[in-house]
Amino acid sequence: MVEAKFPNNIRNYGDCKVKTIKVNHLARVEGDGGITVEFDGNELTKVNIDIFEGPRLIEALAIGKTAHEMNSITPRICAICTVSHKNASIRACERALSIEEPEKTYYSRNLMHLGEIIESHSLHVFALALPDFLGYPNVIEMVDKHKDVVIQALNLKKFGNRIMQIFNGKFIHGENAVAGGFGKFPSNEELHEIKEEAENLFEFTVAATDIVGGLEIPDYLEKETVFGCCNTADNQYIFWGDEIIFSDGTIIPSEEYKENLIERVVPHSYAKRSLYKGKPFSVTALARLNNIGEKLTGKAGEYFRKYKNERWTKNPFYNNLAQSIETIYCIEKIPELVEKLLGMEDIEMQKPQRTEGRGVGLVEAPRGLLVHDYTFKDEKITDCNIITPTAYNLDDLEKYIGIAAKNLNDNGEETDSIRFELEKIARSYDPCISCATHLVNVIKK
Amino acid sequence: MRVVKFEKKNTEKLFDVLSRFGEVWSPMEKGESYSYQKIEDSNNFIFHEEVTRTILPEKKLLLPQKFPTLKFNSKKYEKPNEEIPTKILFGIHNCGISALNILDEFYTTDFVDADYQQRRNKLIIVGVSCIADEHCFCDKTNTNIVEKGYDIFFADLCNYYLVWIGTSKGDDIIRMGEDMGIFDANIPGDVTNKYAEYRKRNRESYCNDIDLEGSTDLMELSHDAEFWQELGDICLSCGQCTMVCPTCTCYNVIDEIDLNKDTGQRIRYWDSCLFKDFSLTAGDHNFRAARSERLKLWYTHKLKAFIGKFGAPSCVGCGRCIVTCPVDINIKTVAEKLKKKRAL
Amino acid sequence: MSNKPTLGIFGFTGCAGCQLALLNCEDQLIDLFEAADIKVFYEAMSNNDDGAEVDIALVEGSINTDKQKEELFHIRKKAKTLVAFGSCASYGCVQAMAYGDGKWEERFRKVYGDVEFAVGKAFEAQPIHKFVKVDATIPGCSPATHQMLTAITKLLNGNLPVYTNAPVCLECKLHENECLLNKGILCLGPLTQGGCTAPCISHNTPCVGCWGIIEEANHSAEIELLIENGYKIEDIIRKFRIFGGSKISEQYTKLWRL
Amino acid sequence: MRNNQYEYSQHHIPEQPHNHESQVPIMMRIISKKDLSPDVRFFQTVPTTDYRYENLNYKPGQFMSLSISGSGEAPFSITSSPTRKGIIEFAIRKVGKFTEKLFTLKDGDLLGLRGPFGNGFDVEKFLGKDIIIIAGGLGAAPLRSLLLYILDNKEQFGRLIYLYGSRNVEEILYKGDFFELLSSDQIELYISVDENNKGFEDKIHRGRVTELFSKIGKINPDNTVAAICGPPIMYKFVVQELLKLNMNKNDIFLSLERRMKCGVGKCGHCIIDYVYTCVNGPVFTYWDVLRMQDLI
Ligand SMILES: Cc1cc2nc3c(=O)[nH]c(=O)nc-3n(C[C@H](O)[C@H](O)[C@H](O)COP(=O)(O)OP(=O)(O)OC[C@H]3O[C@@H](n4cnc5c(N)ncnc54)[C@H](O)[C@@H]3O)c2cc1C
Ligand code: SF4
Ligand code: SF4
Ligand code: SF4
Repeated sequence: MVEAKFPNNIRNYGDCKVKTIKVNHLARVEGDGGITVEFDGNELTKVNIDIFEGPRLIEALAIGKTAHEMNSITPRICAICTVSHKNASIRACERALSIEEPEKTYYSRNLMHLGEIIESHSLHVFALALPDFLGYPNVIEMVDKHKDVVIQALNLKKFGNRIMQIFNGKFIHGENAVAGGFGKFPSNEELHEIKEEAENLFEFTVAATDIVGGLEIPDYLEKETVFGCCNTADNQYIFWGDEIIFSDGTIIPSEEYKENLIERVVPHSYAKRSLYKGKPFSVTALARLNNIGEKLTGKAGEYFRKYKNERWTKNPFYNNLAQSIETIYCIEKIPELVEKLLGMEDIEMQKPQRTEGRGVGLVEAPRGLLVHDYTFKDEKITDCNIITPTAYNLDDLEKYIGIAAKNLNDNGEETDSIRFELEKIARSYDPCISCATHLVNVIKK
Repeated sequence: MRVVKFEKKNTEKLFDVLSRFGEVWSPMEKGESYSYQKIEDSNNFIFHEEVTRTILPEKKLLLPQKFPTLKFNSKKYEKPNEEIPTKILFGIHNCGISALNILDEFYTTDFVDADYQQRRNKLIIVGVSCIADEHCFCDKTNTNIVEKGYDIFFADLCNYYLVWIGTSKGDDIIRMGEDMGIFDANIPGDVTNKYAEYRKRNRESYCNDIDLEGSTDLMELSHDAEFWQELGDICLSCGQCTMVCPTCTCYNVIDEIDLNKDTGQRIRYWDSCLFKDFSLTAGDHNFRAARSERLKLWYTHKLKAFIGKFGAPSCVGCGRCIVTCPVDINIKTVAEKLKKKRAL
Repeated sequence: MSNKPTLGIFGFTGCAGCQLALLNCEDQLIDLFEAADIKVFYEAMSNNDDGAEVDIALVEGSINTDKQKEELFHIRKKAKTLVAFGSCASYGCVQAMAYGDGKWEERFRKVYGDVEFAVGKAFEAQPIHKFVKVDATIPGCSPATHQMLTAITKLLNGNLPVYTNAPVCLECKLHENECLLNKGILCLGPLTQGGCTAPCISHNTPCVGCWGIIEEANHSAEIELLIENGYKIEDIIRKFRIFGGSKISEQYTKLWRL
Repeated sequence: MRNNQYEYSQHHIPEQPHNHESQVPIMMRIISKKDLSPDVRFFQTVPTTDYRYENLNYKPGQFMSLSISGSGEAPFSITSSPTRKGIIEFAIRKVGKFTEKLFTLKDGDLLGLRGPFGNGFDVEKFLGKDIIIIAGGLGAAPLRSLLLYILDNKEQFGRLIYLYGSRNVEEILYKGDFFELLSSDQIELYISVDENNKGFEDKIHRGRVTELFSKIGKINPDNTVAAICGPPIMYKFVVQELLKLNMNKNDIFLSLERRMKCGVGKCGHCIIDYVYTCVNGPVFTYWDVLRMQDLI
């Protein structure tokens, strides 16, 4: 048993029948969290994902801010989802204040978003998850045996960063994209650079997906769950929308997310939780592929059909593969978007058409559905609610951890190896704990 | 002095000739302003008489904003041996050439600044005449007509350009142009009239009524004047005035080491006397802790000190500080303060 | 045992962007792992050695629970040089934008109701220098690649980092941008610690101040100027506060009561 | 009027290896070091390969810029004398980042060095005259160079009076050497400490350095020069004493400190009016100080 560095959840360890598995820090996830699993004899008595990270109360602080201020504050909720928060925030503001989104802006935001998906997915799949499955403590120690994969994966990640830097101004927390448009659009040289690099990386992305597709996926935790993601118009596969679609077929308009996804607070975590129809659900890349994967075309479509199987709806480990396939999609999509942008003239910032209103911005962050819900009065925020994907996922994650812990324990696994497996599950959700602590609901009196 | 004639229709060919001698740098649009940029394409190459000033002055070609001045490892220091390309600075006006004359004097007196000299040796200066806007006042600083400092100078005499050749390097360029038929050694008979008109036009184009008369002594007399404190209170310490001033020369160096290697470089970058640390020494002793002190230093340098050392003020009347300072502290407002003091 | 300097990278409340900024140095990552013996880096490794003594501890994030406070004391004890890594650790960043207004409890209850938390009592986010001695800072939200790597390299070589102590305007002008203040746009450049290379202004968007306040900031002069340009005082001060963290509310309490 | 005003007593720049290369530090090796006080350390260095520096000529009062690879560069007065060639010495106080790093260096380690810079004391002008040296604290570092120079050429100079004020006994630099000199007939040496002089009552006066003036007797103001270096606050009081002795303002030489970086009058940090302290200084006459309002 690993000793807790600092006592949290003080309890009586006198009863030697109690076996506690603690993962004190969830290594290799952004932010600060831990897992506690307790057995009384062979009976599982407790599963907690603790969020040690303190509450930042971003939504309470949002009150009184303008649209542009929100666009710059909310990305600070989570660095790795910075562009998702940016886009969600922009969408919420633009809907609330009725700001137009001309084509050039639309495609630019789209491309910027792909940058983040590439960056985040490649970081998660290759730097965080792959070492798990291949048995390395970190990606750098993989260099000796898998130098090519590591270098190329880093290149892929760098490419995602470069896109964000070009469109948003910085790798992390850029200020170039705001409600109304972009301070500056990329130059043609920059666009060509992006296109070329996407074409260069295509081959590796496909090959890497095969590596991930070839990994053996453990089955000690399988159980059906519900998946939710943005519903996209027509046959597009895209990372935002104005409706949420669930794997049970239900579709709800964005404004009604609150009525359908009940939030609650649990004492062991500053992250609030949400349930769909009283049950935990998942909003990962796997959710997207399960719900709207059929819309994928090209190589990504081909790979989706190649690897999809019935275990995808009950085993969260497939999220890694889903992310790989989405990376192929992004890399394929970029040249297409660049072509579109190359022909377009730069345009002015769009102005708000009104000063008050409510707007819900739904986007798909790399790790799932992200909701920004703003109400404005006199151009200032009066009400703000943000729900992050990790927050949606926490209950489902707790559920799977419970199943796995029980099964592994029943199989007589050692505590250490149980702990490692549980960490792996947590990581497969690609959780961003820091962003999960910000789901806060401010109710205006 | 050798002069030739040039007609505007040959502009594109002129670019061809110039680019055989090196990179051509000329003002290009940047937002609502201009900036010296490398010209890759003759379409972007135009005579910019109406462009009075670029955001950053010519000094950026001689001592870039930030560059490694030394490289080192734990055993040795040396100059980086990078190849410095020949640059042709096209479209520089009289004030800019005067500023470079001042920099030349400054960087080679007492001690030769190698970083400057290296780049200066590789710079070809092609001046173009200009029309003053409301902020220009080079007539007041006697920098509206230059006698030296250019390799070639184009003066717009309306129907054609009169081209003054200042150096043997300039002559090389002109000769190549002559071979291509774009310069004409036969000067039309009306040239003297036309030139006189040009000087008149130039003189009359100034409308900035800034008054620098006696500012050296006034600076001395205003050493303890109250207005410095007032200016210090509103100065933002942003340092923009020193960045845009073509004769500001201060710099700082900082050492950077390479990760996981034994090597590093000493980076030289533009510093500003308006920044708090400018005169800070060890033990937190600051010789100019107050902003007013630092502002006074700046204006001492522009209006007084340089005259003492080199006989001319170091302000060349380009008007950059006038258009740049967000709170309107500039040569003009300071000159006015100096005068008010006298009126008292 | 190698005689490489040991490094620990710790995270508290924040967006985890400073650690990510480090992971974003794709080209130097392998060199970094070679140059230093990295003992703790939760965002990148699973074999972390929590108890290890380290030569350099980079601490990211602000402190806002009891548990974090204890952990920070612990890190201080085990680290020779403790570095505030990024804006949150240095002065609190966005979560400290209302620092010291006395309404934190109210905000907390509004958000969480009356739930008793078992994961450490929370309080208003504070920069780490409120609790422990800080030897150096790496500024930025999130830190700029070059500045950060230069600083870390210096630390690994046994030097404290040195920066150009100038506002954002320096780099803004070095990149030859037109000044936004002159166009009547509220830009926080003159008040903000430089080092970011002024990416925002180079993209025509004003500086929002995410590097924190520079010592020499002349707030009242900028307020006067902006009021002249038609801004309302409360809008100006709100902007100052967003990234001003603890520093602004402490230094300028008088100003904010306006 | 003005031209005259800028006519300037020490405006003479000594011969220096001022070619392009003098911007590039050469390497010196630390051969030994010794703690002079709790925070001041004495460093002896020799050039490694560069022949130019083997017989380096410099003046007392000049300074050099020391570089440590990757840690930066800072100016330090030369504390050795040009009369004792080959070894260049510094006395350095630990105050900040650079000096802290410097204190971690060991014998045999390398240092970058540029210089010598500055005008130094114009010893030509001192020839045949009586000399009063007044040092405060670390000011003893540059003045040791002058002191050794004069001692080594004693026959060319008149009386040598040395007044040294220190905060306390521990902080007296070169204590051993000075105590030896106390009994020498080459020099009239007086030392004072602000704090406790317990145990050294016979050697050290307790009080301000200015109080030592009472011990030096009569001087001939027309044939005396004074050289001062110490903390900024000291200058005013010491100069007053010297003026009381009817000394000429042009015969009082002060070595001033400013922030210096390039050492060659280009980077601007040390500028006062049009004077670059690193080229036209650090030694100024008291008349310079009076006319250039910001000198002290
Ligand atoms: C002509 C001259 C002679 C000197 N002689 C001696 C001497 O003999 N012995 C001695 O101990 N000290 C001497 N000094 C002071 C010495 O230069 C400073 O103590 C030293 O620069 C402190 O550096 P630091 O990095 O340790 O201090 P920090 O306080 O960390 O310095 C911060 C920054 O300020 C710069 N800086 C601080 N003070 C000065 C300064 N005075 N000049 C230039 N840059 C400065 C440093 O280079 C650094 O970039 C002399 C200074 C001058 C100008
Ligand atoms: S004078 Fe003006 S431009 Fe110069 S630092 Fe002050 S505010 Fe900035
Ligand atoms: S735009 Fe902003 S950062 Fe740039 S110079 Fe102006 S005030 Fe400074
Ligand atoms: S907001 Fe200001 S400090 Fe932050 S990156 Fe942009 S320019 Fe730099």
